[in-house]
Amino acid sequence: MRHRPRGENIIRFDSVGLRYGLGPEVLRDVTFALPSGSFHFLTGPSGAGKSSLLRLMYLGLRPTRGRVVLFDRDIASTRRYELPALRRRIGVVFQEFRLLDHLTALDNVALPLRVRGVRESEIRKHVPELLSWVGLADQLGAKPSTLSGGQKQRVAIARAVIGRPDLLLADEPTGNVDDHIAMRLMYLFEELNKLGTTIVVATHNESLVSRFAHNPRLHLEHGQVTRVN
Amino acid sequence: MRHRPRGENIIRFDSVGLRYGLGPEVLRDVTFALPSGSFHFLTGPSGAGKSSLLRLMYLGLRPTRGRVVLFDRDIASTRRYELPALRRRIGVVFQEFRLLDHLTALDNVALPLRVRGVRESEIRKHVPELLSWVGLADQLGAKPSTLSGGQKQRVAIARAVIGRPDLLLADEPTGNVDDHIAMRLMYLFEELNKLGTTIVVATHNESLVSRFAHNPRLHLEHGQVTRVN
Amino acid sequence: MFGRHSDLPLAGDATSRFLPWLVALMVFLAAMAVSGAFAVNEVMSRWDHDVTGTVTVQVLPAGGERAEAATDERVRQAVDLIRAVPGVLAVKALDKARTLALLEPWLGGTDVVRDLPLPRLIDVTVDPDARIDLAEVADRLSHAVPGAALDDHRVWLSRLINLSRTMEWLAIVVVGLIGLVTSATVVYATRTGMAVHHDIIEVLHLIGAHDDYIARQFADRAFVLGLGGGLFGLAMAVPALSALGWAARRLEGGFLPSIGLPLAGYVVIGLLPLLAAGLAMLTARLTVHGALARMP
Amino acid sequence: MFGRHSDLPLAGDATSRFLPWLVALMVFLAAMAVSGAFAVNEVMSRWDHDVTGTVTVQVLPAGGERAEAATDERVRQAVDLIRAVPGVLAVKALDKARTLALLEPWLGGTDVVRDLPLPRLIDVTVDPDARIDLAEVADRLSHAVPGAALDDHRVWLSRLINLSRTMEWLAIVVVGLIGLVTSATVVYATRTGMAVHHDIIEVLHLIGAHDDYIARQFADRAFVLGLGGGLFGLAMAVPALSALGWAARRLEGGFLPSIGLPLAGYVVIGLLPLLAAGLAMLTARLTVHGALARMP
Ligand SMILES: Nc1ncnc2c1ncn2[C@@H]1O[C@H](COP(=O)(O)OP(=O)(O)OP(=O)(O)O)[C@@H](O)[C@H]1O
Ligand SMILES: Nc1ncnc2c1ncn2[C@@H]1O[C@H](COP(=O)(O)OP(=O)(O)OP(=O)(O)O)[C@@H](O)[C@H]1O
Ligand SMILES: [Mg+2]
Ligand SMILES: [Mg+2]
Repeated sequence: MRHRPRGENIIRFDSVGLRYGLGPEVLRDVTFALPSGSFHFLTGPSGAGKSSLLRLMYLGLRPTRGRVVLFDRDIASTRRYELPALRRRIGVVFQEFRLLDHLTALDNVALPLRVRGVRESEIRKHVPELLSWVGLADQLGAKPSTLSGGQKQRVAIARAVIGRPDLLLADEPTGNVDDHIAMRLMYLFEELNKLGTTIVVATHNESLVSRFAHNPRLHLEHGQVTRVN
Repeated sequence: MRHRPRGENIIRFDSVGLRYGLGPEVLRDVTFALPSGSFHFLTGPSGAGKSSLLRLMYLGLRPTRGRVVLFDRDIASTRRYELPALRRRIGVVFQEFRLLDHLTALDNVALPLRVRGVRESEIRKHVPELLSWVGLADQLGAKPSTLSGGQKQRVAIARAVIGRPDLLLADEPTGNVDDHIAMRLMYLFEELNKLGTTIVVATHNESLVSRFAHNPRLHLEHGQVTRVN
Repeated sequence: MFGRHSDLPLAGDATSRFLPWLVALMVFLAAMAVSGAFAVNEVMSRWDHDVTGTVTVQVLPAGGERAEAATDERVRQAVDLIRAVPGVLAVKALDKARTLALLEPWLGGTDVVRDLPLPRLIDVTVDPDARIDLAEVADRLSHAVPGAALDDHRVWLSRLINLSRTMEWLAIVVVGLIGLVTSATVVYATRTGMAVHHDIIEVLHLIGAHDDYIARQFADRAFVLGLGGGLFGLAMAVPALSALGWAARRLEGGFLPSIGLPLAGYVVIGLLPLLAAGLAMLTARLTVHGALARMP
Repeated sequence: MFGRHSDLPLAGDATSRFLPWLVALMVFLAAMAVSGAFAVNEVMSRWDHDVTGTVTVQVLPAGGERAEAATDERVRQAVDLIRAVPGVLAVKALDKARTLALLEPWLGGTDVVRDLPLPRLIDVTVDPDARIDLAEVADRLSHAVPGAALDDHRVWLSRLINLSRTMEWLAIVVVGLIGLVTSATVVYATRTGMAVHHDIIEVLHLIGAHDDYIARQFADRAFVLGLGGGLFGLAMAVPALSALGWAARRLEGGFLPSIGLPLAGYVVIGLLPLLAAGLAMLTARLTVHGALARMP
C-alpha cells in the first residue's frame, strides 16, 4: 500500500448526494477524485458540509445517492467484514476530538495500534515519542478531562497519525492551538504526505491555507465542491 | 449596573495562584484588574492556563491562594446564596461549548433567561432574533448533535450574550467558524462593549487579535499575566 | 411536568430508562410481599380461632385387679402432669356419668355399658395466647401415664398454628427486607442518575441558577419517573395477586376459605408507588444539593 | 479482565454502577425463591407420606327393630358411595370380629361386648397420587348415610396436603416469575449500559476495530460485572437463608423436622450467579453487535 504510485486516485466521489433524515440536501452531485499522495485543503463556510463530506470519506456515513470509491473499492458493494481493513488505512482527526474520556492520553493514542493487535512493547516505544513531538511529554498519563482544549486536539491528531495511515482526514485540526503549534502540526502532516499519505485538511483558518498555498484546495459551498488552484 | 462609570474595576485578581490537585501551579501570583467597559484579548500558548483563568473569573473554580474581587465583592467572603446573582451578570462562551444536548438551539439560548424567570413571551421574541443574527434562523429547533461545529459555537455565543451580561468571557469563540462569521461575532462583541459590557476574549487567532489591535491584550505564559499594548 | 418549565432531558438518558423500571419492579415485589404477609396473618388468625378452647385427653382403663382404682390413679397422674404445663388454664377429669353420656351415641344407652371398663376423658382448657407445644405434651403424657393420649386432631392443629406463627414472622422479616432493598435501590438509582447529569447541573449552576431551581427540577423529574414506574409496578401486581389468589382458592378447596386482602392491605399497597416516588424525589433533591455544595 | 486488554471504562459509568447491584439483587431474590420452592416441596412430600394408605369410615349402629339389618344397609350405602369416588382404590367393610378385635383394648375381651351394637368400620384405600377432596367426601357421606363419618384426622391431613400442593404450585409460579423478571432486568440493564457507551463503540468502529473485538470487550466486561454482582447476591443470600431456616426450625418446634435444602437446591442456587453473568454477557454481545450493524 505504501508503494502505491502517486497520481492514482485514492478516493473518488461520483455524483454523491447526502441528506440527513428529511432535511435539505447537504451535498448535491458532488464529483471529485483525490490522487494518491496529494494534500488538499477543504474550505467552505460554517455549515456548508465539510464535516459531512469527511464523514463520507471515513465511512462514518453512507451517501444518500451516488458512488464512493475508496482504495479502488466501491464501498456500496464491499462486504461488511472487509470494511475494518479499509478503515485502518484511514486516520481521522474529528472536529470534536472524540477522545475516550476514561483512557489516558497515551491509551487514547495507542487505540489504533491496539485494534490492529500491535505488540505492547512497540506501543510503549512509539506512542510516547509521538506525544512528545506534539508537546505533550508531560501529559502521557492525563485523562482528557484534565487537558486543555489545545492539548486534547493534539492528542486527537496523534491518534490519527500513529498508524501511518494511507489517508489522513483532519477536521479543523488547528482550531484550538496557537500558530506556533499549528505550524508544527502542519509540518507533521507534510512529513507524512512526503512518506505517501494522502491528506485532506478541512479548515477555516485562512492564514494557514495561504501559508501552505502550494497545496490545492477544494471549496465546498451550496452543496457543491469546486477546485480552487 | 448598566450605568457603572467606565474605568472602575469590574474584576481584580490579587496574587492569585492556582493548581489542580497535586499538579504544578498553573497560575502563579497573577495580579491584574480589568476596568469596567474594557475589551481585552487573552492570549498565550496552548496549555498556558487561559481557560483556567477564565474559570476563576466566572466562579467555576476557587483560586488555591490569592484574592478575586468581582463586581467589588471579595468572592472568598461572599455568601453562597449571593453568588447566583453575580453569576447572572456574567456571560460565558465555554471552549467546549457545553450546550445541553437534549435541548434545541432555541432552548439552549433561552436558558439564562429562564433561570432568571423572564417571561416566555419575551423569550419567544428575543431568542430567535439573536439566533438569526448569528446565522442560525433555520436551526432554531435543531438539537446540538445535528449542528455543525461552527453552528454549535454560535449557539454557545448566543447563550452567553442573550442576558446582556456586565462581563462577557469568551474562550476561543471563533475556533470553529470562518473569517466572515468571526468578524460578525467580533462586531457583536464590540457592540455589546459599547453598551457597557466588559469583555475578555481568549484566543489563539493572531489575525483576529491584530485586526482588533486597538483592544488591549493580556498575555499568559509560565503562569504569569503580562500586558501587551 | 406539573406545568412547570424543565431544562432536563425528557427521555433517553440512563435515569429515565432505569428509574421507572426499577421502581416498578420494587413496587411489584413489595406489593407481593405485603399481601403475602397479610394473607399469612389472615390464615393464622383463622386457625388460631379453631384451636382455642379445649383439648381432650383420653385415659384407657387399666386391666387386672383393682382396675377401677388403677384407672383413677392414671387419671390423677395425667391431670397433674397437664396442670403443670404453662398456658393451661383448667384441667377437669370427666366423671363416669359424663363419659357414658358422651359414649351413648356409640354404644347405646344399655345398662350393660355402665359396667364396662370405659376410657376416661379429661377436658383441658388452654390459654389461646400461650404457645403450648401440644405435640411435646402428648409425648410426655404417653410416656409418663400408660394408656393416656392427647386428642390427635388438636395436636395437629397446634402444630399448624406454630407453623403459621413462624410463617407470619418470616413474612414480616421478608417484607422488611424487601422494603429496605426497595428503598436502597430507589436511592441508588436516583443517585446514579444524577451522576450522569453532573454536566447539566454544572452548566445551570454557572449560568446563575439557584440551587433550589436546579434541585426542584430534578426532584420533580424523579418524582414523576418514580410514580410512573410505581404505578406500572402496581398495575402489574394487581392482576398477578388476583391470579395467585384465585389459583390458591381453586386449588386448596376450602381450607383457606378466603385469603382476600383486608382494607389495610389495599391501603398499604396503594401507597407503595407514592412512597417510592417520594423517596426518589427526596433522594434526587438531596443528591443535587450535595453535588451543588461541592461546586464553588 | 482475563488478562486481556480492554478499551472500556473500568468504573464510574452507569453500567458498572448499576449492573452488579441489579444482578446481586436478582440473584438474592432468585436464591430465596428457589430455596423457598425446595422447602415447600420438602414439606409437602413429608405430609404426603403421612397421608398415604387408608382412610377409615365409621358407621354408627342403627337403633330400633332390625337394628343389625339397618346397620348393614348403612354400611352397604357408605361402601357404594365411597367406591364411586374417583381415586379410591379399594373399599372393605370390616366384619364384626375384626371390629371387636380393634375395640378390645378399649372395652376388654368380655363376651358382653359381643352383643353390643358396635359401630362398624370401613377401610378405604386411597390412591396416593389422586387429589381426593376428603372434606367434600366426608360431607356427602354424612348427609347420605345417617351415622357415617370419615376419620377426622385424615380429613385434616388431606386438607393440609391440598394446601401444600397449592403452595408448591404457587412457589413454582413465583420462582418462574422471579426468573423471568431477573432475566429481563439483567438484559435491560446491560442494554441500557451499552446505550451509554454508544460513543465508545462508534469510535472503536471508525478506527477499524472488528465487530468481534468490540463486542468481546463489552461481553467480557458484562460477564465480570454480572458475576461480581451475582456472587455478592449469593453471599448475601446464604446467611439470609440460614437465618430464616434456623428461625423456622426454632419456632415451629419439630413440625418441619428439617427444611434443609437438598443437594439439587444448592446446585441450582450456586449456578445462579453464573447464569446471570452469562445472560449479561450474551446480552452485551448481542446489543453491541446490534448497535454495530446499524453503523455503516
Ligand atoms: N447528524 C445530523 N443530523 C441532521 N443534520 C445534520 C447532522 N450533522 C450535520 N447536519 C447539518 O448538515 C449541515 C452541514 O453540517 P457539517 O457539520 O457538515 O458542516 P461543516 O461544513 O462541517 O460546518 P462547520 O465548519 O461549522 O464545522 C449543517 O446544516 C448541519 O446542521
Ligand atoms: N481539571 C483539570 N485537572 C488537572 N489539570 C488541569 C485541569 N484543567 C486544566 N488542567 C491543566 O492546566 C493547564 C492549563 O489548562 P488550560 O485549559 O487553562 O489551558 P489553556 O490556556 O486554556 O490552553 P488551550 O489554549 O489549549 O485551551 C494544562 O496543562 C492542563 O493540563
Ligand atoms: Mg464541521
Ligand atoms: Mg483553553
